[in-house]
Amino acid sequence: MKVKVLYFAKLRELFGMENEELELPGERAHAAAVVDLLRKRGEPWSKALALDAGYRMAVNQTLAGLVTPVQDGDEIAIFPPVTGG
Amino acid sequence: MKVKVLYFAKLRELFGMENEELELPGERAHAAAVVDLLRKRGEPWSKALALDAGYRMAVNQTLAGLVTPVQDGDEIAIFPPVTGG
Amino acid sequence: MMQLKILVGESDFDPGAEIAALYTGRPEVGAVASFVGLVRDINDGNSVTTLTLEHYPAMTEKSLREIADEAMGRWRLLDVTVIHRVGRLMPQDRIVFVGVASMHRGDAFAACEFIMDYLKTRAPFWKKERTPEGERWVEARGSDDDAAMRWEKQDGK
Amino acid sequence: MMQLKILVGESDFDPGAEIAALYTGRPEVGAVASFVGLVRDINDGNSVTTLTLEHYPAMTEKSLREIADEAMGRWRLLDVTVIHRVGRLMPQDRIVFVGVASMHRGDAFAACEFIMDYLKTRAPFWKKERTPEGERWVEARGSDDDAAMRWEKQDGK
Repeated sequence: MKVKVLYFAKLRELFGMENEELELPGERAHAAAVVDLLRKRGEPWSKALALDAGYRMAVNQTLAGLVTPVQDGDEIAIFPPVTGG
Repeated sequence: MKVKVLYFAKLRELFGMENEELELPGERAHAAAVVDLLRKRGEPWSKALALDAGYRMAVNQTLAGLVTPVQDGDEIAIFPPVTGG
Repeated sequence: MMQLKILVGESDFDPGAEIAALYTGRPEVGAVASFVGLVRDINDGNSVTTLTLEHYPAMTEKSLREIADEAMGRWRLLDVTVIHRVGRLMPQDRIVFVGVASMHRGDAFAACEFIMDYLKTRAPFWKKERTPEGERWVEARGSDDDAAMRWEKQDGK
Repeated sequence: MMQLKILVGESDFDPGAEIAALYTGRPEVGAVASFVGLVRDINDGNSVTTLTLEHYPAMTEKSLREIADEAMGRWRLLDVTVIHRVGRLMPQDRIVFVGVASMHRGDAFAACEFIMDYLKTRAPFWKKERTPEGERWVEARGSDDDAAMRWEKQDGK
């Protein structure tokens, strides 16, 4: 399955990209699988996406957690805590 | 001692006056003494100023209770619960 | 510098202009919470054609000032405006404006609601409605007492 | 009829006009609570020269709509407007407007503050400040999480 991953704000700058396509094994997974794959790249991914790093996620434009299901074609966004308003 | 008593809203209409001067014995009293004097007039005063009638008072333009001290020259207002805003 | 503006009278007011006055030229203001109260055409099931607001002139501004001062003591505020109209009003007319400027929104929201809750239960205004069935004095609501009471409980904070 | 207006973009807005739109021609509206958020010239001790707001366009309006819908489910509201600017702003510029019209003030105040608290913790906006020392991303505040959390406790009411 393929998913699109988007990065915003500090993470967009840190990773040096706005978005990318990721290939994951199988037809269904949890959002955690996306994060695991990114962490395996090492720094800066491993640190910025560590369990205690405080990043946030959305799946298909809705706030999500590590156990949120993802499937082929989904849009996954990874970003720091929001600071609007 | 003399005090000025003001009435507002429903009580102004019920008593048929906006204000009056009252003569009280002594130099100092509690606001209760003013109410007692008015109640002795009978209806409609006795009913409108009964203990459970829910009227409000101010002494010299500050919300007051029955034990608030009053003295010569004070302005005492008696009115229904407020309904502004 | 803390500011305070209190107005009581028959004149209408412009909520947008009042809000702008709370922050224009003051770059330390990050938050403005405000409230506009309006005459409704229906109250307690009866249609309202006019609303007359009576007040106790010698006490009204004093009481609003005390309420605003109390708010300024409880929260970190930069500016407060309270405007209350009196006299004869029609449905859709503006009655009351409360605006509060602060650095952060929490203070602005709390103070704005506090001022309205206290104004509703402590400021000497009385409403008389004209309906097709005649005139009647508006009765005070227990819910307004409850709203004001919430702030008493927080005195110890 | 319940109404809802959500705007996200670079354009400025007029708080007075937005407030008027919430009650003009709607005689059932008795209360309008509103909030204006502004760029301050000092944040966490540093002077701010410009503020850039990034957002997640595909999600932003959707998220604001969900927050407003949630408010409309919790309180009796007649109209809600939420406006949030993005792009480059200067101190004193308006950032955000939330306005809520209701029959009574309690609903309007609660919903307005709820929407701001949820917007602050759930809507995908990020602020970057330019200061004399350089650029920095604004850090989220724990106090904003606490403010949003208050509303969770009330779910059972």
